[in-house]
Amino acid sequence: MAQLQLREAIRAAMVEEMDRDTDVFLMGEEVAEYNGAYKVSEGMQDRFGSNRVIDTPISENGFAGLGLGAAMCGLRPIIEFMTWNFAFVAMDQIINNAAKIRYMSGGQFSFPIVFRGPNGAAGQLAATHNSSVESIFSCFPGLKVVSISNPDDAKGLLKSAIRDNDPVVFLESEFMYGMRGEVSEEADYLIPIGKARIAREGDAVTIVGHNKSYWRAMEAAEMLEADGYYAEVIDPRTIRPFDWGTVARSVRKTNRLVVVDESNPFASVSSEIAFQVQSRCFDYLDAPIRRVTAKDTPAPYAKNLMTYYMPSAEDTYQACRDVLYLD
Amino acid sequence: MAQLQLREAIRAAMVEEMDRDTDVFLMGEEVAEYNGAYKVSEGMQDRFGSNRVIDTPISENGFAGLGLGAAMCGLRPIIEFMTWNFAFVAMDQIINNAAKIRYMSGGQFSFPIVFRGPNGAAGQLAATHNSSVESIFSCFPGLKVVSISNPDDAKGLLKSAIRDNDPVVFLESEFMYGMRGEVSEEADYLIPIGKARIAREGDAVTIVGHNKSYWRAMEAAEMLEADGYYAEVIDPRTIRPFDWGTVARSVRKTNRLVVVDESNPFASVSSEIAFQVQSRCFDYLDAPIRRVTAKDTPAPYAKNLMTYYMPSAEDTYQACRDVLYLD
Amino acid sequence: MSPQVYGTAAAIEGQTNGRDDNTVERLSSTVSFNAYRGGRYTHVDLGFSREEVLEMYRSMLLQRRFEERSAQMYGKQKIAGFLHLYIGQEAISTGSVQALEVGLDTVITAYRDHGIALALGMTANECMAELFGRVDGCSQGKGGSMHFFSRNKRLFGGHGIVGAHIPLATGIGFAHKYRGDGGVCVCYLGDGAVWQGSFHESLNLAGLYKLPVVYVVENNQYAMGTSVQRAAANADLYKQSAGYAMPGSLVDGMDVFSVTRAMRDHVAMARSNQPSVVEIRTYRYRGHSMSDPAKYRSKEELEDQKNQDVIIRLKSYLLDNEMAANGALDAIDRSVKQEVNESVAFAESSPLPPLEAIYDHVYTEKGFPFLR
Amino acid sequence: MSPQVYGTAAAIEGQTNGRDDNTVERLSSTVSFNAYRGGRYTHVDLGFSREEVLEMYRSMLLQRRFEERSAQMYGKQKIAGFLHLYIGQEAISTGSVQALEVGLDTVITAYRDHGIALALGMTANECMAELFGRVDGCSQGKGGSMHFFSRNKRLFGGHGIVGAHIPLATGIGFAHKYRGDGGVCVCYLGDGAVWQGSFHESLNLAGLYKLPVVYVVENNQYAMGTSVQRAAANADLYKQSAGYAMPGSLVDGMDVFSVTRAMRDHVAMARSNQPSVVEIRTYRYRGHSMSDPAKYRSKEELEDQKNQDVIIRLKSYLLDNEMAANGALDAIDRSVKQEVNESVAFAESSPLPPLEAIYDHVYTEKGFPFLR
Ligand SMILES: Cc1ncc(C[n+]2csc(CCOP(=O)(O)OP(=O)(O)O)c2C)c(N)n1
Ligand SMILES: Cc1ncc(C[n+]2csc(CCOP(=O)(O)OP(=O)(O)O)c2C)c(N)n1
Ligand SMILES: [Mg+2]
Ligand SMILES: [Mg+2]
Repeated sequence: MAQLQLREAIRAAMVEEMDRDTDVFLMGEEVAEYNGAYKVSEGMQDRFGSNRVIDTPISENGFAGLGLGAAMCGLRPIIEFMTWNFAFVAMDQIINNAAKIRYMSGGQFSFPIVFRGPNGAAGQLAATHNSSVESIFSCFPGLKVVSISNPDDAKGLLKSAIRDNDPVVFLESEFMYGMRGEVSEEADYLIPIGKARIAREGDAVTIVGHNKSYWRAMEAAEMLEADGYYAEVIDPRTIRPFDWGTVARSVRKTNRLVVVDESNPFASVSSEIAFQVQSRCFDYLDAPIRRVTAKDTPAPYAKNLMTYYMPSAEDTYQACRDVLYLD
Repeated sequence: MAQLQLREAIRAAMVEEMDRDTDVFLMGEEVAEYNGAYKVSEGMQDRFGSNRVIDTPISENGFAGLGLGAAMCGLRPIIEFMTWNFAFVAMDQIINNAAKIRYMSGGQFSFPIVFRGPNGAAGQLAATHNSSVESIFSCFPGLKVVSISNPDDAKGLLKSAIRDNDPVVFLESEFMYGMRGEVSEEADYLIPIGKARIAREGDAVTIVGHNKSYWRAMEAAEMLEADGYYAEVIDPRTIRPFDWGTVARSVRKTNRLVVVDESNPFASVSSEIAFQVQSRCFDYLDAPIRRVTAKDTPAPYAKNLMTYYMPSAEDTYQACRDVLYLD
Repeated sequence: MSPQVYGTAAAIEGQTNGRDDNTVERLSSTVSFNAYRGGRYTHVDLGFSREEVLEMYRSMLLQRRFEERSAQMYGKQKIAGFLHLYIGQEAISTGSVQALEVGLDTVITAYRDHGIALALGMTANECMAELFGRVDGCSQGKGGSMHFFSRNKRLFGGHGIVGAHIPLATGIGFAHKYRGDGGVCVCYLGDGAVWQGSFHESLNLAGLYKLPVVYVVENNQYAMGTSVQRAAANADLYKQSAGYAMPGSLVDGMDVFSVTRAMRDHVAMARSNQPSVVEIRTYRYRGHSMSDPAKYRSKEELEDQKNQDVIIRLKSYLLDNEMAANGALDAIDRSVKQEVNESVAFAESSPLPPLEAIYDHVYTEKGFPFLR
Repeated sequence: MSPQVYGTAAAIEGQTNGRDDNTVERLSSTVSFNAYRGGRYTHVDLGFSREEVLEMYRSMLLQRRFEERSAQMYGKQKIAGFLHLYIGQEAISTGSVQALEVGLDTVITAYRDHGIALALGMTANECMAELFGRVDGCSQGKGGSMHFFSRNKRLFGGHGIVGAHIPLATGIGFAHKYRGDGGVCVCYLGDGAVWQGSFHESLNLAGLYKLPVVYVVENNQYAMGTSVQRAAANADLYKQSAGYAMPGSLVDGMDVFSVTRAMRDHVAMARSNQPSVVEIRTYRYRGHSMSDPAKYRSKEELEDQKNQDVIIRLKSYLLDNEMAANGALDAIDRSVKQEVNESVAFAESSPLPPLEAIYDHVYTEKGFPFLR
């Protein structure tokens, strides 16, 4: 095992896959000469040259589509969005082209492409720079959506995503790029897309959280443990397809569910989890499913408001106590 | 009461508001000289002149943003998307500008604008031309989302939307434009945004459906009546804000809920309804909430597949029987 | 400003010709474009044999008759959704295919795609079956009229969102260059698509990366009911090339030979990684789609244009130059009609997709756990 | 092709100057642009009094000192998020404000917005308080550095998504014209924003509808770490105007008088509903944002540019022309520094927004039923 930062784990996945397959290339704003806005691709242009690590103008719609056209020809582009906030100008390419052309062509053209970049809040950047896009993309059949919470998953899942023959939306986190963790050094370390990870076993309540929210879930679980309750924490890792089986099995055991999700609440991943779990575990639920999300507002700039905006470990802990009827 | 087609009711709302307030104008592709791709704006250029009924090039991102800039100055644009499928190229303007600038400006600039056009499936048009966008836009605080099912609502709600000082996403239906119905001729006929309509009272099961799905709900209710069960049918009319009170009251009475929603299922409006209802009516639910949606695939072209793709009255009826444990 | 900054500007401009009021200077330069007029090129100039010209004639007729028949079938509700006919524009598809290496070069277009599909050699059968939504259709009944695809002929679609396929073309060109396979991508778009941002982002990317793409604007004068003049701040669409420092040409799309010549020149540029823009002026005889009565234009305008008809024009050329007799040309028409009739029979007899096929082709992955 | 189609093209081109190989014709035309070099305009030419020039000097210094202080405060973590400094570009804000009727005309820009805000007369207090995220900030602490707004001064933001504000500008211009209020909208954008489709869609719409908008490209040579040459197929950004048949100019952004002159000309065009593009070449001394070490450029390049500094240049002008003595200029600097210091004290003492304010300003409607 190596100790890597999240950004290094992502880079390791890209480097290994580019070493392995010359069809893989990386394209995006500042990925090459600047070594990445968040230094994720540091050194990659030196290693692979500017034909395979390619800087773009600020034309997300154009280069997202360029990647898709290249993928239709069998190349395996990794398209970096500097952040996912900037993917809204490229939405049509992802939703109408990436997700649907394979279908409309009767399966003749596929899209072995990864769109990746940091998602969700990254501090006091105000409303347009703090969007969580997982529910938006997960709506659309044809896409796969992966969201990672730690370096090991980042490496194993990104390698799988690059080898996947379908378009993958890969969600990272600016806040977590510097986070260190153990990362497998197995030669071909692939974590399957679509399998959740039970991060902590417990019987009192199930907490589901992905990306940064996973850490809020873990913190809440520790707080609960101090109260004598053991929470089961599940990191879904993949949002589409979602591993309903793992969550449902857990809820059948704990009879309670709290979802932490930093998206705005309406029609978010947490909503879908609620639908699925009430449908699959109706007779097992001892309390209504609770969720802890970002506030139902745009993200503010002021420090205190931004802290208040985000789902916290404390709120998660309190939601767990609520579904345990402790107060 | 007048008998009007849905398109005529929409037109009547626009004409009345444009008569009333010269700040209101209509802009979009083919709205003026061509009289509207679906003849919604027929005659409006003749009546108001080409300064107020304005054709655009095929630049949705550009003219959506143009409308928003005009709205910041206090004009009240009605921006027509020929269909909402073409709004994905304008997504950034709606999500990052319409929904967030008021917030980021500390309330200094508002967006009294309506984006309107037909939403959802419209037959054998294949995958890119059959998107349902309600959940995508309802995610975003700052927007309001209205979806109409009949001419009277169309008129009353569109007039309210035009007078609203916040940005409204107004969802119509290509399939329903020709549908006739009674429309109030009251001088100032305004239906408040955010209030659901109980279309049919009943005690056996609650069915929620908006836009075309409302009609599937009504058909299913009739089929159920033949079995001796009375369904309560609720047309939410507004998706954001959603009238949770009306739905929750109904479910507390019927103890059962079926949602019909022609969106793809994942993280859709039906998911959010499930979350809210299990949260608000946990102790009242006698069966898991069921939903009837479009298939979890892109929309196909072939006739039989497209029929199969869409949520049907039969499936809705069957879902009701299921939650009533009849089979 | 640092002197070197102005240095750059001056160097690019070439000249600074005086001031207009003692203080403001004028920077002037000459921009030029190629023009390929109609009636300038003979088949001999282009190196076509008599047989090749007859083959082009047959191809144009096939496109025409196929669509006339499709329109009938639409009337009989055998075909649904949108049906956009290419009738009047056949010289573009037919002429440009003469410039391509079919099987190597790639083609992508918008929803008005039947003409180019047939010109590339896709069969009337697979095309008609697609319109009928049957399993033997070129997209297995999943795409319909707007979404013809052929991996074989390297037709990358048939696309319904105006402008959305232009970045794809840019990426297909990127792949040709990345792989060094020597191919080029030809991207057709309508005059209406020029005003989508995607076109401009693509031109810049292609110009910057020197991609082998020819962007062909099929200017049929209208985007639905909106004439070019009512949509464009600058109605000379080929001039967009200048903003991206790439070659641009204006071509008479009513003469298949002019189209051939222009496309050969531009495909050659693309083969040496010089992207370019070609505006081909043409005309569609039918409405935008089946539901459009086309009231936005006068009868006279339409009749004028029909007098220029690309097929009649080639027919006259063949007759005038004694390359074929009337009888032989009629025989071609009969054979084409038969081919089209057979395609209708083929489509009728091809099965509808089974219902479970709704889940096919969403993902390459087998057994994807769809929500059901 | 029908003769009238070519007729149009020829008429627009003006001339057809021969063929290049007997068959292909060349369509040529001359395009020209205005150039506003530095060092060409005196304050007398522009009709400025000594006091007015001193006021411009003061404004530029205020912008400079405000941002130097902001950078310090960022280091002390009093300010968070992104902080993009305008240092080096102050001649653009200051010169263009001379061309505007503040209060009538409207201004919109990207996230590098402190300079224009102060130049428009927004107070250092409200600006610093916004950076601190306090209720007395110009956006009540909701927007931060990238999102300065002032209804009063008609600053329509401060926008963080590259290119996204350009369509808004187009609509603000539309509103000026619709209302006939005689105002014009000035839209600033970076060289990097030129390659967003939104810019091109906007230029076409503005050209088509003849809107009173001036699109000002602040070309500071880099978009983050990407130089214009590495982003542009055609690095002469002002030439984009030609594609939309509108006037375009190139301006020396290191001379506040050149900027003034150019902007007066272009604002005048806009007042008669002629939109246009102005490229102003400038330079930012600092990194893109606080976290950028700016390794993509050489020390020499930066030093070269600093030698052109807009403030030093105006200072020399004032001294050389004996319009002010050193002492008087120093006094201005002291007064500006004091103003900035006071703004920091003001910001420190302004309260944080109360938590419930998170729900304010989402909707105009009171009592919107948020999900909680
Ligand atoms: C983004 C988008 N906006 C609007 C439409 C609706 N639409 C379909 S075709 C068309 C006109 C396109 O005209 P043009 O590009 O000239 O092509 P032509 O139909 O003349 O071949 C429009 C507006 C669409 N399909 N996509
Ligand atoms: C759509 C979008 N893509 C990417 C970014 C990230 N980003 C912020 S500023 C910037 C560079 C912009 O450069 P330029 O337009 O030249 O303005 P300057 O910073 O030089 O003032 C980039 C890429 C963004 N904010 N929005
Ligand atoms: Mg056209
Ligand atoms: Mg720049």
